[in-house]
Amino acid sequence: MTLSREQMAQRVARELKDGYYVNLGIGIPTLVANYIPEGIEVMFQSENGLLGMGAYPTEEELDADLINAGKETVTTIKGASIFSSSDSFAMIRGGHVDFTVLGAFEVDVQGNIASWMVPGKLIKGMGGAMDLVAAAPNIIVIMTHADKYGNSKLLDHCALPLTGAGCIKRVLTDLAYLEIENGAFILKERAPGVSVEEIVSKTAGKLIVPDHVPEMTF
Amino acid sequence: MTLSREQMAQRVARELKDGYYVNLGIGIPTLVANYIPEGIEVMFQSENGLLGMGAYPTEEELDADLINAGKETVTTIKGASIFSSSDSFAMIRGGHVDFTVLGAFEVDVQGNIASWMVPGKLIKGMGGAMDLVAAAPNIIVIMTHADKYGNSKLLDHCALPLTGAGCIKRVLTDLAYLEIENGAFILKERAPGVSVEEIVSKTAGKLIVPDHVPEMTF
Amino acid sequence: MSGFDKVVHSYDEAMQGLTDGMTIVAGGFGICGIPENLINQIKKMGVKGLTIASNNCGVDGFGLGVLLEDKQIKTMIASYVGENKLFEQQMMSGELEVILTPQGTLAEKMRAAGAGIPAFYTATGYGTPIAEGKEVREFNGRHYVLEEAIKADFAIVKAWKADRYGNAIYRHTAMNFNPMAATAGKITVMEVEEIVEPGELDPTQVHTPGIYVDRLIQGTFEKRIERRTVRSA
Amino acid sequence: MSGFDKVVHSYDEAMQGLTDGMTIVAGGFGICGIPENLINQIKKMGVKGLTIASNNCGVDGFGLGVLLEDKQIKTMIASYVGENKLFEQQMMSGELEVILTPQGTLAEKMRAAGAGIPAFYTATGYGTPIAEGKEVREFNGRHYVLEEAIKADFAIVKAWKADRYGNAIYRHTAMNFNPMAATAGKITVMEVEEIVEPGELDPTQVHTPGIYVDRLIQGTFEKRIERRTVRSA
Repeated sequence: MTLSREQMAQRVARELKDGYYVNLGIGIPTLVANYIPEGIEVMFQSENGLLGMGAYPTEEELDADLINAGKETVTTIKGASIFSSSDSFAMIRGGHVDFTVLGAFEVDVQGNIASWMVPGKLIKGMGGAMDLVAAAPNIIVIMTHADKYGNSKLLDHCALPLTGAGCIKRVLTDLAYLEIENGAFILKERAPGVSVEEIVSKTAGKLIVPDHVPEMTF
Repeated sequence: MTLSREQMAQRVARELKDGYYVNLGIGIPTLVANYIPEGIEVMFQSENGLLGMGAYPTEEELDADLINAGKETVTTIKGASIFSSSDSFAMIRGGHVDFTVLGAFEVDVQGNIASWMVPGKLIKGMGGAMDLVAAAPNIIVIMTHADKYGNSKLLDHCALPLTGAGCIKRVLTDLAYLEIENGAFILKERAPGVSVEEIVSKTAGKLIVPDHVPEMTF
Repeated sequence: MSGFDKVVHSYDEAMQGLTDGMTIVAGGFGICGIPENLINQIKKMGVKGLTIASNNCGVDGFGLGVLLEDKQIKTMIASYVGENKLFEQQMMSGELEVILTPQGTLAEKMRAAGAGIPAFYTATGYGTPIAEGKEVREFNGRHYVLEEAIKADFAIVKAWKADRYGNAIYRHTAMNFNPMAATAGKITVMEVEEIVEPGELDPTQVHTPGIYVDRLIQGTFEKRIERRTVRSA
Repeated sequence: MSGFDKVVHSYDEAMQGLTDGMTIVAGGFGICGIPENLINQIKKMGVKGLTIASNNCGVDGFGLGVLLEDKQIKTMIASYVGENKLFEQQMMSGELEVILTPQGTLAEKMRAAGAGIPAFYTATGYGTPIAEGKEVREFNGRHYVLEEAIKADFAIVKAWKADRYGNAIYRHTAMNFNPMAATAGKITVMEVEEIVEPGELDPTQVHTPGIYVDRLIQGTFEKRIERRTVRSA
């Protein structure tokens, strides 16, 4: 069984550690906030200038002046801080955010990531993604292993224009959790019921399969 | 009669305009604050991070946490703002301060200024002077025209290591007010009772003397 | 102090001097903390051929989006522009030039302009189309791209409260790009919800010192919400 | 939240891990807003061969000046160092290396380190001894010098109040270099006059977000005044 969006979020959340400052991209990454393991606490950074992002507001709390990077209305937790965009990206660019979760179109064995531009299609912009991938010491990419035609998104060389070069070390797909090392994907875990063969067949980039590949449990 | 320190401050103060943000260096420049012409108001910037510096405190107001760039205890005026050193020098370096008054050892016809270092003597440092001269669109240097041995400090080429290159356009000495233009000092005004001949004899750098050189009045 | 009183009393006065072909930096993220009324004034003035640097370009019919209606924008410098049909049309047809710029780089380019820093190095964009034609240099074994400051003829910003001298504070995340934009204009125009007397704001709590503000106007704001997300109480 | 509680309970703990030969950035201007007790702890530890970046080096017997007594400083990066006899002696004798750096450049080098900017251009110092050996480049007809960031093993800073998460505010001009220094250390140690609970500080009024602070300690401060200037009431 491929992982559901929720399971992907849940699996990534297991990488969180107590005291992590975390930036979650839009889409599945946002769901990670719902699966913070018991006994640890993390603080969310939103690149529009907020550290300590809270839950969505109630109708009473709703405030047009308090939004996240996805332009959604949010709240702040106790101990939050708010700052300008240049201070926010100083924080990001300076490597102070511990953990970043982002989506992508493609990743490759060099740790390159393509996530913002498909030639010929309407280009909406990279937002803060290029800053985030160039800066975070610790990034996990969440993506489907292959596109809807079955073409692998884990490549030897990204075909699409890059968002960042040599910056990705960890990838979670709907089929597997992989790490990137010395020019190859290392298969670390597989989704429940997904065979190593299926993962091999859907991974275009160089893949190293250890003797034992544990199955994820949920 | 050469100008007194007070007269020099008074003469420079006449260059102030209503609404000017002003940075005054240590020494005679500080005295300029005492001679703000009637009907105009200026705001003082202190490069340690204060815009809207007020008078010295009373004994009751004295606060070790509120000082100026000369490390003297000060107060703030209503409408002051306080910020970090990087924000302060962003303000200075970005050309937002309208008017700066500084002392110097030497200036030359290229607008170079030497004010921080005498080889062989103890060097205490440039503090914020290099930032100020490189940034301010509008600087007046206050200095004595010659040293105690009678050697001119207004030169064709500064002999001492520079504080800034090509940044000075106006100089007030104890003898004269001069502007620097096209590689020469232009004698604009002379101190009361000081002859053009004396100024010429004490100016080593190329000097242009207009037909009429008005005498300053106090 | 008359010389420091930045208050103007009409939007005509606020944007006086803006002419065809000028460059404008604007505060705001999405449509949060945008200078709504200053943008509407630019629409009213009908100036054309503008270059605008702002993280986004508003939405259809609100924010900078309204300047597309009469094709007033020639070049848009932004990090994300996806919320706007008119924008897409004009970009596709080539009427509108778009210079996509990473969000952090855009913020830093505005800060740099105000801070007298003509250029800086950043790892952002190395190895991507953004770095094409730009100098790349290695420091301590990493590659960095040289990015230049964005200086503008006008800066338009929105703050919460300001005193008459232009000392301003922002509300919540409506701060975003406004503090940097405020420093990057030859003429900086700020609109606020409330003007207070000098001395009412704590000096250490001022976000934008008045030295950056040339004209200050009090306005009323719609504050439209782009993505209204709520939870039950 | 345990993971975000930065409070430590002894100065030994606060400076743990500082060893010979490390680089330290320190907040403070003159002896205003200096981390007095952290400096005294460094003296007590007796570590040697330190490189310290700070606008000044204290005075005889107070502030960073105390680290000269046992010759703990190998290299001093500062803009002005004139208030200190021991400093003069050690500089003259060559025991102490001094890298004089313009004040604004020093502040920006610290900010750059924290902001992931390895280098930036500034007009400051062009044509002076400071520019020797550095790249000079022209932008829009002016000359600028390339200056690199100063990253440190430890940052020591002094704030007024902070909550347990390290969100801090500074008092009056005791802010000075502290906010940038706080961002530039691999380990940032902050001492404050008062520790408050999270939620007590207004988020938009925090000067240094807690993300920059690794260890936080409450201390008592002498706050010596360097130039006591008063007027009669």
